[in-house]
Amino acid sequence: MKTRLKRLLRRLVHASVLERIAISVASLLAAIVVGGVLVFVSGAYASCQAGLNVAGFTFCYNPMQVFYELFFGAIGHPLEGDWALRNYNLAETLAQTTLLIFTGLSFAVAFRAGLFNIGTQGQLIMGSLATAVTVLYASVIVPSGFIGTVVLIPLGLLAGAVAGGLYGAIPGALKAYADANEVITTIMLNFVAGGVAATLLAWQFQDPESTNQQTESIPAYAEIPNVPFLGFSGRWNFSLLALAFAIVCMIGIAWMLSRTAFGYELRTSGVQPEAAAYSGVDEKRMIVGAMTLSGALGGIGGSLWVLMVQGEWITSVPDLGFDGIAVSILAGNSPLGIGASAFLFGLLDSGSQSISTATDVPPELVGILSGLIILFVAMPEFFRMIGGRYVDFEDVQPVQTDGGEPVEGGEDDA
Amino acid sequence: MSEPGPGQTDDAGVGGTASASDLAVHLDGITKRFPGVIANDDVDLRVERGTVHALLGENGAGKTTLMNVLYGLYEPNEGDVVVDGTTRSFSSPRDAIDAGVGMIHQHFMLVDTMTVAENIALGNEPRKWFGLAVDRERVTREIRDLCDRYGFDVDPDAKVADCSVGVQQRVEILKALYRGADVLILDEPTAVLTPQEVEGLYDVLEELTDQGKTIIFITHKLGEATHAADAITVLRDGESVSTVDPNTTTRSDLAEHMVGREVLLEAETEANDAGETVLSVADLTVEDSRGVEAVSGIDLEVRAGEVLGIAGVDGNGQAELVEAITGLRQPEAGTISMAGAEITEWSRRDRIDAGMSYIPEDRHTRGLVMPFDLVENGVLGSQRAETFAQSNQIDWGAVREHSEDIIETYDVRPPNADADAEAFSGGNQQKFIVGREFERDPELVVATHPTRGVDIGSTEFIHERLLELRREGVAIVLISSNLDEVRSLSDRLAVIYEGSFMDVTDPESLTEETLGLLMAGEDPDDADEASTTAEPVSEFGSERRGER
Amino acid sequence: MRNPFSILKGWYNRRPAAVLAVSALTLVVFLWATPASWQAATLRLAVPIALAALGGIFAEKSGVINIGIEGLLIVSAFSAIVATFWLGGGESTFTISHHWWGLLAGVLVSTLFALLFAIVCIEFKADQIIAGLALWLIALGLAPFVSRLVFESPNTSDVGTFDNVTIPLLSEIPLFGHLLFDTPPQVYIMLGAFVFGWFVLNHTRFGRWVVASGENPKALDTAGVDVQRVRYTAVILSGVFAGLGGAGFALGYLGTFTGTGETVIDGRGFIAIATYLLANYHPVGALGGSLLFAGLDAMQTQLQGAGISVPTNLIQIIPHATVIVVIALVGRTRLPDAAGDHYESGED
Amino acid sequence: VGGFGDEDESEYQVGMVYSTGGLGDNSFNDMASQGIDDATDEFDVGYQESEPSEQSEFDNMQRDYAEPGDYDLVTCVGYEQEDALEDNAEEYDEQNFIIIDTVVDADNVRSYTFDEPGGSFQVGHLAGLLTTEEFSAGDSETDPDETVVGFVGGDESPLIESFEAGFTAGVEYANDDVDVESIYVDSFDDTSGGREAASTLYEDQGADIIFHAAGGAGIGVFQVAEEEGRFAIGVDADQSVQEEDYADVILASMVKRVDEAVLTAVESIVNDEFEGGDVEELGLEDDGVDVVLGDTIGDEIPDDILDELEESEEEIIDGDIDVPDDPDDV
Ligand SMILES: Nc1ncnc2c1ncn2[C@@H]1O[C@H](COP(=O)(O)OP(=O)(O)OP(=O)(O)O)[C@@H](O)[C@H]1O
Ligand SMILES: Nc1ncnc2c1ncn2[C@@H]1O[C@H](COP(=O)(O)OP(=O)(O)OP(=O)(O)O)[C@@H](O)[C@H]1O
Ligand SMILES: [Mg+2]
Ligand SMILES: [Mg+2]
Repeated sequence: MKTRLKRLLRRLVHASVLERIAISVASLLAAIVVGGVLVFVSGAYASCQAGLNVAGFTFCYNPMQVFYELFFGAIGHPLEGDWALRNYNLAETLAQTTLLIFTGLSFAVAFRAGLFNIGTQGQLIMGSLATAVTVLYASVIVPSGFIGTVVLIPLGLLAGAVAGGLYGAIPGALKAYADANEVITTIMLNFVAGGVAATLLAWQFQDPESTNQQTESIPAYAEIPNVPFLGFSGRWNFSLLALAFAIVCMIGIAWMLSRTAFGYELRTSGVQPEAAAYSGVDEKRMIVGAMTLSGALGGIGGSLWVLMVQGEWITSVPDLGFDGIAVSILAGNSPLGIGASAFLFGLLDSGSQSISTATDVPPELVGILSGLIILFVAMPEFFRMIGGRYVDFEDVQPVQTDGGEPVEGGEDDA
Repeated sequence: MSEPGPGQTDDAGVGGTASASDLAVHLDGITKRFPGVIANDDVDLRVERGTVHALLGENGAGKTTLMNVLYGLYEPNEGDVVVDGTTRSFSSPRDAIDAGVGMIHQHFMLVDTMTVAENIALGNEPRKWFGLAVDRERVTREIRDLCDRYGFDVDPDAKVADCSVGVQQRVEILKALYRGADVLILDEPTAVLTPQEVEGLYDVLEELTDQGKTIIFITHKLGEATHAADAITVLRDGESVSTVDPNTTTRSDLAEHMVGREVLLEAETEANDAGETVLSVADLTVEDSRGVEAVSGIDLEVRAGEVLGIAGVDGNGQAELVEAITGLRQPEAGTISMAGAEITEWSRRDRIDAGMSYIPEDRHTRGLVMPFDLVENGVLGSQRAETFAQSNQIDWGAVREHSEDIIETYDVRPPNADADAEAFSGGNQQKFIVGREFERDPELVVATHPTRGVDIGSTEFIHERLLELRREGVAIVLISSNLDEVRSLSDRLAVIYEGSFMDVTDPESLTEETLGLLMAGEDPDDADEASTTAEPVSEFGSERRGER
Repeated sequence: MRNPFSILKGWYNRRPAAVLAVSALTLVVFLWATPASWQAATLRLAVPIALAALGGIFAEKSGVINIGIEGLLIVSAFSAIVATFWLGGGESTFTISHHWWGLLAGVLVSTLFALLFAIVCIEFKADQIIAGLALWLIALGLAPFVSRLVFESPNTSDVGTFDNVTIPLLSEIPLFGHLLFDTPPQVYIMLGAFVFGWFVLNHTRFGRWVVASGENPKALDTAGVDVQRVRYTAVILSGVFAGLGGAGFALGYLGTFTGTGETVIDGRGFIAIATYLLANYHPVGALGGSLLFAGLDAMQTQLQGAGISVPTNLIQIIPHATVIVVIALVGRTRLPDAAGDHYESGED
Repeated sequence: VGGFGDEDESEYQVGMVYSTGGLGDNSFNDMASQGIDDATDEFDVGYQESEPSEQSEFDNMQRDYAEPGDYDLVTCVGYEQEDALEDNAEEYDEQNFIIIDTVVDADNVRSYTFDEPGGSFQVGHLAGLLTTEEFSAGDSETDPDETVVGFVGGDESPLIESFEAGFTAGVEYANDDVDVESIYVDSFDDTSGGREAASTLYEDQGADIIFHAAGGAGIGVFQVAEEEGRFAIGVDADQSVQEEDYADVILASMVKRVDEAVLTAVESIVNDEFEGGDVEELGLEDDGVDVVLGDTIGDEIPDDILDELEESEEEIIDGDIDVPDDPDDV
């Protein structure tokens, strides 16, 4: 496992930025092609009044229309009349982008430290509940209005970060001190988070007025405010301020990884834990630390979901944590790449709603697409084989300058 | 056995005197290319039936590659493989095995979790119950038969992981014999053995040739080749330089063939006054990762300007001892002090800050972060030092300057700080590590196998630098399995065996033979009484050739 | 820390008779004291976990970590239901032979997906964990996608379940006869698969090769066995076993497939992975672990039925929490040395 | 870019947001779907549907229809949508909404609720009377010695608990000695959860009749009823017709005429008579809830029992029987 991860990381870190971008774009295109074929073929099994007749089959779905809706619907159909930049669909897309930046960063930070944190979802659940509860309780003593906004929002974010961080620290500690495989524990902790959060809710925080399993709504002044003039309509669940915060965090993480001693140690632990230990890093503390940071980022994602989108905590928390894995992997786990990747997945998410209203194609298509994207990103070799015929991808040649020991073969040697 | 010929012959030499039908193996004009490297360049090799044929060459000369071609792991770009007079084209080891070729690799090809019997039968399991199940009884029986025939003492039901290296080697040989191999290739079989185990191996080889098997024996140690082989083929830079008769060839001739120039076989040390005690270890007990006691109650002391050498066969607790000293492993008992302060509980970080440099055994996993470039590797270990990081922010400009200095001073080639560590050859990687650790301004240097896998030129340079530090008053612990190295560089030499020091003495007073006995865990005083004929070390056992 | 399984083995080696007697007695008391419906439910709920775990053992022992086994359960369960539905002419069907064809279809689809996974991992050297996650996500989208085409809902229609197969006489044995010998076919399949899997792993050449391919593929290669072929076969076998598990669960227990959320499979594939890790890749241990988790799962409703008012949400996480606790206590099981690594013959 | 099919040119457009159980549950959502299908047959109406799989998706799906202002009516099916609709009704105050199963107090929302306790009381009465009788139909039979009947709920929400409350009250009304055992599956689509719950109730608790209010999970109840040779009572739709494979175990179904609610709402839009702010309570008296006897075995229920049911129905309508809506008040 260790060598495996090491090799993978080595390969990912190794690939030049250009190659990484090329592979990500190629993966996206490949996923779209496969998805398009799937849509077209499945159109033969759907029932419709009219369709394209080919070879005795009636094909109901037009893949072009589907992808048109998916990508252009998500930004409000810019090619059609009276398009405004600040439209509802784009707001939805950007709201999703904001949240996915955090869950993507959460996965990336752990991954760069050599840890597979599949548990962002659970950390997000805990963070979001903590945010909602903290804000609700604090709003009783904090004055409303502007002061309330200024106090409650940072407080809510802090609560989310702390709760998410603590919940992320659990699998970290289990790995560091009990050698428990984090892939398994984080997956299990996702299930546990859902159950524990729902139980806590029922036990103490349930909104007595509501038939749903949810907390009371947070006061309006605790919702992330809109930027006047510049921002999108206030009744939509999106705030430019939150997006800006996400971008700042993204740049901050990128800076942390490349410029600070902690970031250097984290990256070293990720590619070669033995080398990190050699350089004076306490491996166990690094594992716990990286998982805590990762969990905190997931928790902040949860905070924003409550403070910007949902306005209260409900038991059915959307699958932002799982999508974050896809976001990060597509971005090659690079913090800056996550911005673009999160926007793409934001498009997919909001586009899936356009698909479901504008076409008869099942919106689950989007789930398949993101799975396919990950699958293709996972096999750069596939594109190298195809691309190798046209471009020379191999960027590192062993340097033989003396008769020393031969440089080991590729990273993939057995 | 062939007639002893003149010292050096042309390619037709030793092999050429025998008729073609006597050749067990004939590799004819083999060329094997890898991207950027020609590993074998038109190599000829003729091996007579029933002989031991040594394949001699430096690191990277192409020995292993050539044998991998013979074993069907690689297909040659050019040339023919002739086994038993028939030209073959092997596309996999399966074909080679079927043609009666067996290979014992440099790194054993054994599955640790399986038993000896399962390993030996792997891929050739006999079956019972209409071919459904493996016939384990038959495997066990056949292995017992083989053991009886060749005088091996191997338990077929033991787990390979529990076997000693020597036994594992016999398992590899049995594996080849079980498959009916007539030609056995052994790739550097002595690298992991004690001198005494090496003797045992020679006996096995003799037994095998007596029974008509043919042996090809890869080594880069001159003494072994002259001692055990009936013919020696020297490879250099992928080409076959010559085939010679060991009886009529001197070691220095062979060395010249191998390296292509005259070689100095010993490094020089001069007397030096040792100063204050820098490192002292008392009654240290350390467990390995499996919880087995690897170091038992070791005491040692190193003073400023002194080199303490620790010799021993790999796996006798050196790794754990070093890890305990450098702070990578917590000892079970005992104390470690540095410059008067007890550091047993200190973290690795604190020890680095206190001036402890460490050249790790494994540069690929510890010493360098392979996917990082040399700039980033230059700060490994100093990433929180004042010089490079203020308030935890790394000053990459300063780090780059530092790394480029190391590259220049230590002649790291190519001089490109932006290339990833894994793109450098082993020798250059090692020079960079040595530079980084030496330039830390250390009080104490722990150097583990500092020249392992490094070519002669770089080795000389690293030795020079080490002695320079010693002159500057740095305390040095040198761990090496290269006996020449520890003996020539150390002021005092300790021999470690199963976690304890056998003896700590002046290296000059040790003979090759006593050293070997100590490394094998035997008390040389007892042995001395039995045999009074201790050989002078400088002869490296080459005289014993006559005893065969 | 030592694996509890090996501790048990240690005891067994010293006092076989006593250990056997105690285990038998415990089992008898246990069977006698616990409700019959719970025992039956446990056995049936264990089917997908146990068979997925058996498949996972083969793949991972050969060196390919198949974390996508959850996805295999999903596609096999779903396609088994769809195939059964279609064979019934688009009507819900209760004709038994349709179910058998449905089972076959489920296994085939799962095997195809496993083959795809094998090609991606072995041919194109994809990272196994990421490719496995992708496999899961694709299945998670594909099943409800196709379901909407066929049934206009992410949930399928009901096609009914297998009938119990009762073995005369044997099913009359007190205490466990009705449990083991009056039970739907997928339970027999599960038990048979375990005997088969254990035999293949421990007694056949292929079983030895699988182990060698995961521990030291180079050793296997130099012994003249094609490592890639062993790995392909092992991964495909994992598809067959997972397919039997998913399809058997769907056709023998559920009768429908629910495609919303994490689908009706709901993480059972991941529990399977935890199970074989706990059992240290031993088939018999994995079967035991599967029964344990299935038993905990079935206990939820039992507790409610018994009027014990623990919050449902809390009861539902018992199996998952147990996995965490056990993994933390046992520590990391030793993965096969080469698990997760690519192997290509001829590289040095 | 258009699809291969033709565009919908209907005069009126309705947006349907279903509850998380989704279409194909053969009960609640399918009844609503039935209603809109009936409406398209009768009027020049077209519609779009959204099936959220998570509660958190309601908000967006309602907005998706309300935001463009192209829809004449947005139908919110299920009480889970209450909170989302409360916000959206305020933000989109020009948009007409209806919500089913709960009340949203806004001028542009018409709420439809059903007297679930009353209907459940009726099937409870039926079960309470039958369980102590020797009754067999199809391949199933009651066990007169055991005095237990079961209830399987989807989740422990006030609405589903009101089914349990009414059912329990009805059972006790029939016979004080009969106990009701309840299990909540915590899901409306987990068939296996429904199975396990039913196994526990039939096999361990000795229940011979189970009433389920668990959507798709209820199918598990029917499956076990058939295996065990016991009876079940369906919910929302006439499940002996919808789930005809199990018609031989479904004694009766407690039907909620959701389709009627949707149809009348659309009708009011077409006739330009839509009035928000109202709550329409549909009860036993106007057949908004009703006990529909099983298609196959219903006619085997003895007449004297049916007579007693009719009497209790009268008493409920007249207010002589006060049906509780909280299980704790039974
Ligand atoms: N798989 C490979 N890919 C690329 N180059 C290789 C490969 N295997 C060997 N080489 C190169 O071929 C040359 C010969 O290597 P080989 O392993 O045969 O040397 P050797 O004589 O066995 O050395 P040593 O004494 O270190 O074992 C080296 O330069 C090495 O870098
Ligand atoms: N050398 C052998 N010859 C004949 N039979 C053997 C031999 N070794 C083991 N067996 C038998 O084969 C069976 C399986 O052995 P093995 O120990 O490999 O399996 P296991 O006990 O299931 O595995 P584990 O070692 O993980 O407990 C046992 O019944 C054992 O008695
Ligand atoms: Mg080599
Ligand atoms: Mg070699």
